[in-house]
Amino acid sequence: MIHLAGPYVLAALLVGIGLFGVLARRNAVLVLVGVELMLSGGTVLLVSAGTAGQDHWTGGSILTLFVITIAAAEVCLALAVILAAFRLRGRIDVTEGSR
Amino acid sequence: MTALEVTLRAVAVLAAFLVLPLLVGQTEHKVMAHMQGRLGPMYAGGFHGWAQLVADGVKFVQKEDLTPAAADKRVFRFAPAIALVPYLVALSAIPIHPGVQAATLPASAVFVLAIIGVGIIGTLMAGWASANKYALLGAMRAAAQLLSYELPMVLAVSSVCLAAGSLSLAGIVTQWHWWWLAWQAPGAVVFLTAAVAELQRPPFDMPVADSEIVFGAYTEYTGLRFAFFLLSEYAGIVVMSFLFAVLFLGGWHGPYAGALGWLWTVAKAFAIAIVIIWLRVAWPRLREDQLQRLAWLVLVPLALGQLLLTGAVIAVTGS
Amino acid sequence: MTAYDIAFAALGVVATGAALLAVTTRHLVHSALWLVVTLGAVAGCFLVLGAEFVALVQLLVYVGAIVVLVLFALMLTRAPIGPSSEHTTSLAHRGLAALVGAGTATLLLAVLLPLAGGPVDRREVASGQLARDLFGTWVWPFELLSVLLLGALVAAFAVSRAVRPDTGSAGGTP
Amino acid sequence: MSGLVPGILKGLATTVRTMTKPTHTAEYPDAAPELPPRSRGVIALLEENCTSCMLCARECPDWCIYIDSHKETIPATTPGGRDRQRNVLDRFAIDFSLCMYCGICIEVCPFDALHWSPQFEYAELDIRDLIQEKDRLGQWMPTVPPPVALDEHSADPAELAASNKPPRAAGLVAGGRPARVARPAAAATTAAEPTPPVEPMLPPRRRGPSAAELVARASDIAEQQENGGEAR
Repeated sequence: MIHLAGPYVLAALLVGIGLFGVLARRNAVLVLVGVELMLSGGTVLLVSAGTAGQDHWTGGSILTLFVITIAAAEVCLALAVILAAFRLRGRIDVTEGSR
Repeated sequence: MTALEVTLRAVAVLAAFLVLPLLVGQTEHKVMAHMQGRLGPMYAGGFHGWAQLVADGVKFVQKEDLTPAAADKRVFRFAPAIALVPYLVALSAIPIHPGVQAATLPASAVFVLAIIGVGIIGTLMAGWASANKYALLGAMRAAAQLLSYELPMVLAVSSVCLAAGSLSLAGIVTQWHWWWLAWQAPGAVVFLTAAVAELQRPPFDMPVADSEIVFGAYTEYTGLRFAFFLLSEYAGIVVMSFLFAVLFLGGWHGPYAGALGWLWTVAKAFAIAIVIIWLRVAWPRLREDQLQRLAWLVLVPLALGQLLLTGAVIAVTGS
Repeated sequence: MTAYDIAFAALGVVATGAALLAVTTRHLVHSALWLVVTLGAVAGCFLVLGAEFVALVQLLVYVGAIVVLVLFALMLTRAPIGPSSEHTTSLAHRGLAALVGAGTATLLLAVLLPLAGGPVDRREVASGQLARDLFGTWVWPFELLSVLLLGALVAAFAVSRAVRPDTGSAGGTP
Repeated sequence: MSGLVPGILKGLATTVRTMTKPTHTAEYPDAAPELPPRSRGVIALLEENCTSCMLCARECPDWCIYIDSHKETIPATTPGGRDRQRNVLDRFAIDFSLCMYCGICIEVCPFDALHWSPQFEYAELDIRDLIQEKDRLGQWMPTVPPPVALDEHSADPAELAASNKPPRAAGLVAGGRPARVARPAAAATTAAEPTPPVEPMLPPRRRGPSAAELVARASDIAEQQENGGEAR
């Protein structure tokens, strides 16, 4: 027996904190950290949904695996872009482009 | 599982964790010495220097615990624990006898791989927090190396898991037959290579290459913290050897397995540990680009081929 | 309150606290290290929720690979030791961001909490069941994802090669 | 790539082969090292042979030999004879913190008072203790190995050849040999004390004379020359 309020609160907080991180940071890698936090909030929600209800096709777990895979791909590509930008400009400031 | 049993199991794992690395270390002293025509330590403890590593430990405890002035002190001090603890946890999931393992997990093979992967963060923390360019270079090399070799390792393990139809190490050993030795041989080679690379031992010791970058990420460490990094290396040998014995050599299978199964597991693991030591003595260090080339152009295709072979055999035999 | 609830609450507090530190600390590398703690705690949460395999994959992929890549990138971009003020944003900027973040969290909570209801039965997700569904029902999305991953790898390789064609390394990862 | 696999197997085979062979380690403090016969360990002093001629001290490149001596008068043995003088060694010291083990002192000593000993275990905690006085230097004497055997067909050693040669001016001197008999006291002190051959560092097969014999002969020759000079 488990209460689902806990997972829901955790998911909401993680998404909120991650969003703050994305908005408040200017270092590109730290923005990525915020994105990861938001994604993990999503996965917590997926897993808890899988635990709670009628989870046909084990969707909660499998979708979480998919999200983790997508996160891996996203990080891989994003870091390649960041490193390329760093080599070109010597800075990894996300507001740089707008100036 | 009562509290007493949990405590007993924890103590047993801790004892194994403290004794087996020392045993491997002493074996390395002796085997390496004799392979080089030397005797190795002969004094500490009297008989053939059996207490050399204990004496080393006492020495390390006495040394001053230095933290560089420019270092990130908290990260610097915390890094050895991150490097050491994963191996302790991994050791607890390894079965040595039918039904004998400290922690019973359904997916222990994945668990061990996952937890070993955490250890690299300790090296990265150590290298970055030292405020030393050699340490940073060593940490970068370690990260690049460990990321590259994690893939073939996971593939090799997944091949065995596929063959056994189980993610549990105990389940894999139960399903093991002697002809797996030949069937899983490429995977075993890949696993052993990747394991040596994960341990950052010669011939894959560029992260600590003393002739290039002093001692890599551990350059600035002294005393007990340095000893922890050394202990984690030897604990790593123990864990990898046990893992190899369990995954590829059939763990407790052997004559009188019912009574002497644990002895078989330990003996096989010890033999693998000696092989790992042997490789260190026999081969020179690779270059950084050769290392990446080996991982991506040889080991990954080999591991994928092994996976294909395993799948094909299973499909044909229909098991 | 069951033991599961207590365990989840403890891990959740750790995860939330570490996440807060990850987004507020001014030490660049500390941020990534706090992310490790968060993700580890979230993996623990998955374990409590009965999704053992997902927890292990989270540990293996996220902590073992993704965060290592992030740390790697931070070190390559010369993250300094100690707090760095190079990338700090203004107080107003941060206040606004905090407002948006808090608002989103509140909104989500408002939507989700009424759905929680009473305690539910905890279901362990068996690895066998997971595998059957993954390669049965979900096989096409799975294949699509593998293509995506391959595409990301190739793209990353291309991006890192494109900047300085003369210094390409043998490995494809950045 | 073609030679790679045999190469790495060869590496493994070599190390294993080495492991099965006996080791080369010398367990020094437990087992005495087997030193070659001409090892330069420490310089031993045969005090009886020293005439305080100071040649060694003068030739020493880094001036690490200290010699003090005084003259003593030996009263005439025959009535109406002349009193004689001889040098008495008061101090003979070698400072091994300065010594560079060149062996020149041993080479130049005309009376074979200095010898190489292979002993090397005389480290001290205080550098001043490395100045070894004559009693200490004399203690090394028993550790001096007998000289190396000569080659099978080599010529006789110079000392032997000199002593076998018939005295050139036999007629002028009243008998080379008898002159020696006339001074038995001095001869006895110099030649009669044989050095005990301790720690034979060599196989027993040898053709050359022993150290004691050589020392005795050398003193004979020296005396002879001395006498001859006197006679002239």
